[in-house]
Amino acid sequence: MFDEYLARRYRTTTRPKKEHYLVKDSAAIVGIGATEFSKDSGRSELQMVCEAVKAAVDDAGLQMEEIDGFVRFEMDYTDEMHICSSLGIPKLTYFAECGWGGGASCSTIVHAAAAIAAGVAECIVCYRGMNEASGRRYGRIPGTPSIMTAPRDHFGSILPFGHCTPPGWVAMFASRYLHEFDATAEDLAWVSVVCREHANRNPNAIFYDRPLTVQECVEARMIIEPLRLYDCCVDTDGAVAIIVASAEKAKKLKQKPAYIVGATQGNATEGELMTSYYRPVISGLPEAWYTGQELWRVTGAIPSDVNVAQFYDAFSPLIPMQLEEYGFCDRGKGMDFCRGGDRIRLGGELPCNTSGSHLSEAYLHGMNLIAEAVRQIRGTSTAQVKNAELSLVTGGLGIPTSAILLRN
Amino acid sequence: MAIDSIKDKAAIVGIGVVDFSTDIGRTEWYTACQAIKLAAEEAGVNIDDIDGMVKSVDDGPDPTYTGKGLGIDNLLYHSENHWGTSAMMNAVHAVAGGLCNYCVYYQTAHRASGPEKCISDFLVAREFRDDSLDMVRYDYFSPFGLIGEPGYVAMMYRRYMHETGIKPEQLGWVPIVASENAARNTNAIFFDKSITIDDYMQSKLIADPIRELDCAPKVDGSIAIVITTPERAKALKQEPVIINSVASGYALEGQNYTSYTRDVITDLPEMENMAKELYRVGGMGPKDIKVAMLDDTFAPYVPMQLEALGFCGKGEAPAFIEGGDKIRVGGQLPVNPDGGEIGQGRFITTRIVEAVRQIRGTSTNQVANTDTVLVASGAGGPADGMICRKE
Amino acid sequence: MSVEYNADQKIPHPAMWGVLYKSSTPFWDGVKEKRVMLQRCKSCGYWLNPPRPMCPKCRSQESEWVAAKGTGKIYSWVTFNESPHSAFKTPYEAVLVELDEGPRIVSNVVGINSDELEIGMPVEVTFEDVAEDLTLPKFKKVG
Amino acid sequence: MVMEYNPKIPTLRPYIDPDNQGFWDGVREHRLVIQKCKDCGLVIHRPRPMCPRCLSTEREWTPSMGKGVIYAYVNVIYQNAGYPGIKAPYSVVVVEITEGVRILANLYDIEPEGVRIGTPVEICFDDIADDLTLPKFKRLNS
Repeated sequence: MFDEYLARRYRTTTRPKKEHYLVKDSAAIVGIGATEFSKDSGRSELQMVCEAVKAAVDDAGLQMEEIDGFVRFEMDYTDEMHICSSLGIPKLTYFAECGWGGGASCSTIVHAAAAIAAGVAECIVCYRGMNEASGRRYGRIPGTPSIMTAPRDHFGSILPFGHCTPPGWVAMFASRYLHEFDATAEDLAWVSVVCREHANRNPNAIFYDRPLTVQECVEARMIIEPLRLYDCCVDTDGAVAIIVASAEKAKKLKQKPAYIVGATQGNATEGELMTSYYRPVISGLPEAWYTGQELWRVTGAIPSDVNVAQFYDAFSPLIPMQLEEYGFCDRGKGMDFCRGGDRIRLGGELPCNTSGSHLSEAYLHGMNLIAEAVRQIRGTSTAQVKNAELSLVTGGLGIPTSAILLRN
Repeated sequence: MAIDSIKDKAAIVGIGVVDFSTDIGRTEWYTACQAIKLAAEEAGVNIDDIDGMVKSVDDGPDPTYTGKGLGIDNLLYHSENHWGTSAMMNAVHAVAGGLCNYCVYYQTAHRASGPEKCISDFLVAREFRDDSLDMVRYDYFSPFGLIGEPGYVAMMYRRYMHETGIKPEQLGWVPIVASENAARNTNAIFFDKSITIDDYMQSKLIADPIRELDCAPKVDGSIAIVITTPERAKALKQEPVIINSVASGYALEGQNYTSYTRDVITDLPEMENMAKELYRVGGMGPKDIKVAMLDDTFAPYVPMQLEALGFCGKGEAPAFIEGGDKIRVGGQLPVNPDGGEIGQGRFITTRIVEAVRQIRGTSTNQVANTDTVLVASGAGGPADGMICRKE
Repeated sequence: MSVEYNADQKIPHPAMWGVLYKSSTPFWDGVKEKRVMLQRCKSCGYWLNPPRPMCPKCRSQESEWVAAKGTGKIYSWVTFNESPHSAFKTPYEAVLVELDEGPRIVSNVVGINSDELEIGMPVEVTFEDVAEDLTLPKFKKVG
Repeated sequence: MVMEYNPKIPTLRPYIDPDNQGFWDGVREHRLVIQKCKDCGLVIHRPRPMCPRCLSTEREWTPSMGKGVIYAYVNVIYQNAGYPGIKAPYSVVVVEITEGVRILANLYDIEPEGVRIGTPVEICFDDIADDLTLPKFKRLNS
């Protein structure tokens, strides 16, 4: 009954040639800076972003004048002009934006690496600052729909039905995923428990001092069926800044560079802002599948080479779904991969979300995951994986997404 | 294996223009898909081969919606940029860096008939913005009635008149030349014959010293541009227009149109920084440019750009534009032969379309043997520019 | 001439939006106490106008709010013949005043009609209660 | 269980533009209509300007019986995670109708606890306000 054109087809003919992919090994992440993660920062997002950028510049051992590029989230409320006026950055030769909320996390690195590979800039700052906990919470009620007509038409098709918050949007995918692979709430609980274990080793995490058991997860308050309280990420006030520099410059700087082997984006048709319920199958994430296929193609790596992964986990079902889409296990086997938590725990086959990530450390639209991936390569993580050579980070789900692969 | 510069690493192979009007009667999603379909047909590129989409943030539906409307699956690269046509830089990086084969830059804006568009204009409720640039305007300017872009530009232009002594009769030549060129351009709907200096002087002073004719009128329209590498462009239908270089410019204490806190507020430091980078990467100078497509959303920015981009010395711009002879087609430096935004309505991508037509030789107002064209956008705020040349 | 307002319309004012941690709050608190407050970097004295969390020159985060004397010169002005907001009756002027301390702020004039206005004209601040919850700093001729 | 709307917080209205005008006009007249491409006959929901398969802009609205099964559902339990104007708990469902398209809507007469994937349902229309009619799904032949 569904037309074959809608079936998932992976474009094999007109891909760019592998050797034309200049981003490989031409840029590296040299600096990470973050503010504290809290429930009430007591200051403006602009101030937190300035602090994060300053911390990242000091971490990299750079001078503020050496920054000549900025990449921001389209959703971010702080403009790079205002930040540069506060930090005294005299000259920018590159400034870009990435749309789609969490999906933009790794695509900020895609833009930065592409600009550096094209020789347009040397040091580019990617940042995200949010007062989600104390200020305005995204998705409480989207308020006035944004002014571009296509999303207005989209908001207009869901808001009248009270379907107006991200937990609801992702719960619709999860309801289908749990149904098709007959998984239970207890399976989901293992994902949150493992993330919390890792957060209990990370003093920066919001839930650093609060352990979590599977029993607590299963009996937690129901938010939007089938998602319970601990299946949802922790709203946070905070800011993270990441500095990407060219490979030659990275060698001369203070920290051990995390070289960018590949940085790709993915976008599938019939898509909407987290409500793409009109595809033949909605228990999968085609955007993540396309991103993964392109990532493995241009980097030449295969999923089993990856030593540590930071999956975007705004909600717990997204981790098993991504394990399938990025090729770590077969379709529908994501839950079995996570059951018991042994394979995704530190020391397991593929340690995931080693900083506690969105479920337990902080929800900063994926930028705190990139910071953790860089720490794994540097060997300074609180849940350090032994000889971590390849570190994967993925972007937001339900929307066009992105992913990056880092190496030492 | 980075490359040292993006000189001549991309080419424009197709342009699609949807009819400009003041009441287009279709949604932006409709005209965006239409423009991309036209551009792909003109370039001879199959719609399914398009694997990259870039756009300006304010104008048009997101790449996902446009991809959904056109049935394009698996976009490898998508990006949006806030300021002017700086998204073209992302397209050039994506194509040059091998991230995608065919990247489409599209802009769709229905400012005349559509909902209030301008994000930074006060009319759009902004209650959720935190401490960002636009909040500065609402905290410090709006209680005193300084609202709307004509007002912001007028505050700066008053100071420019004081410091350079430019007369309204001199600035009037920018809209006059624009109306002459627009009269010959079928896509420009706001002038069917040239205006005179008296028409300009009688134009209403909406925000003294800015007149109504100094501002680009609102228009509905949609444009798409297909970009790919010069090698791949050889196999396509149209004669490729090589992108010699692309650059963006920024300067300290900058704001969009309201940089009042600088020592000198009557020049465009962003445009100067962009021009230095543009000429350095492209290996060109102001002398090599045959046609200049300048940002004339507001007329006072045209003389300021002539100085910032090095086409004339500091303070010489008022004399340069007086009489209009130097900036007419056939003059020393033809400016906006298609009538610019004052003639066609506020739509920044019309400059790139005209640059492509000038180089292909298919413009309604063709300048003889044009081989290099400079396009500049974002006057008054973060600037971006591009130089394209014949193959 | 000074600005006239349409009674039924609400004058746009930052307090209208419940946005937390705004950097302009000290300015408007100062206006309530009939003083023009300006932000300055504690370590190098660079005027942070518009206010911001960090000083671009020395990048220190310590800043202080100082009361300006309130005298300055007209740096530029706009006469609105077409009103961009329903609260303002046309024609009215918005002026950019360069305070003697250096920074420039946007304001309105009181008791100066448009043909008297010229660049460099000395002015001094006066406070006008334009609405029950809103006082605005405006500028009038010196003396 | 009929959903309770709080009049003090009005329900947000759908955004009607030339592309989805036909669908919402049909809803106001208590008819479910789906967009169909005149050239290649592709039936597709969430109305859009162009047929994604043959890129023609000629389209028409075909009436639909509105019979189908619940394909996926969510039950909003925690009031803050839902719309304050609608009293929780309420459910939002994606129904796959026989024409092969899916529609997002609320349920009319099924309690949130009783919602199952696969339950047969049919369309009905709820006039919430004089300018707002929303499609909903109720149990088949009930």
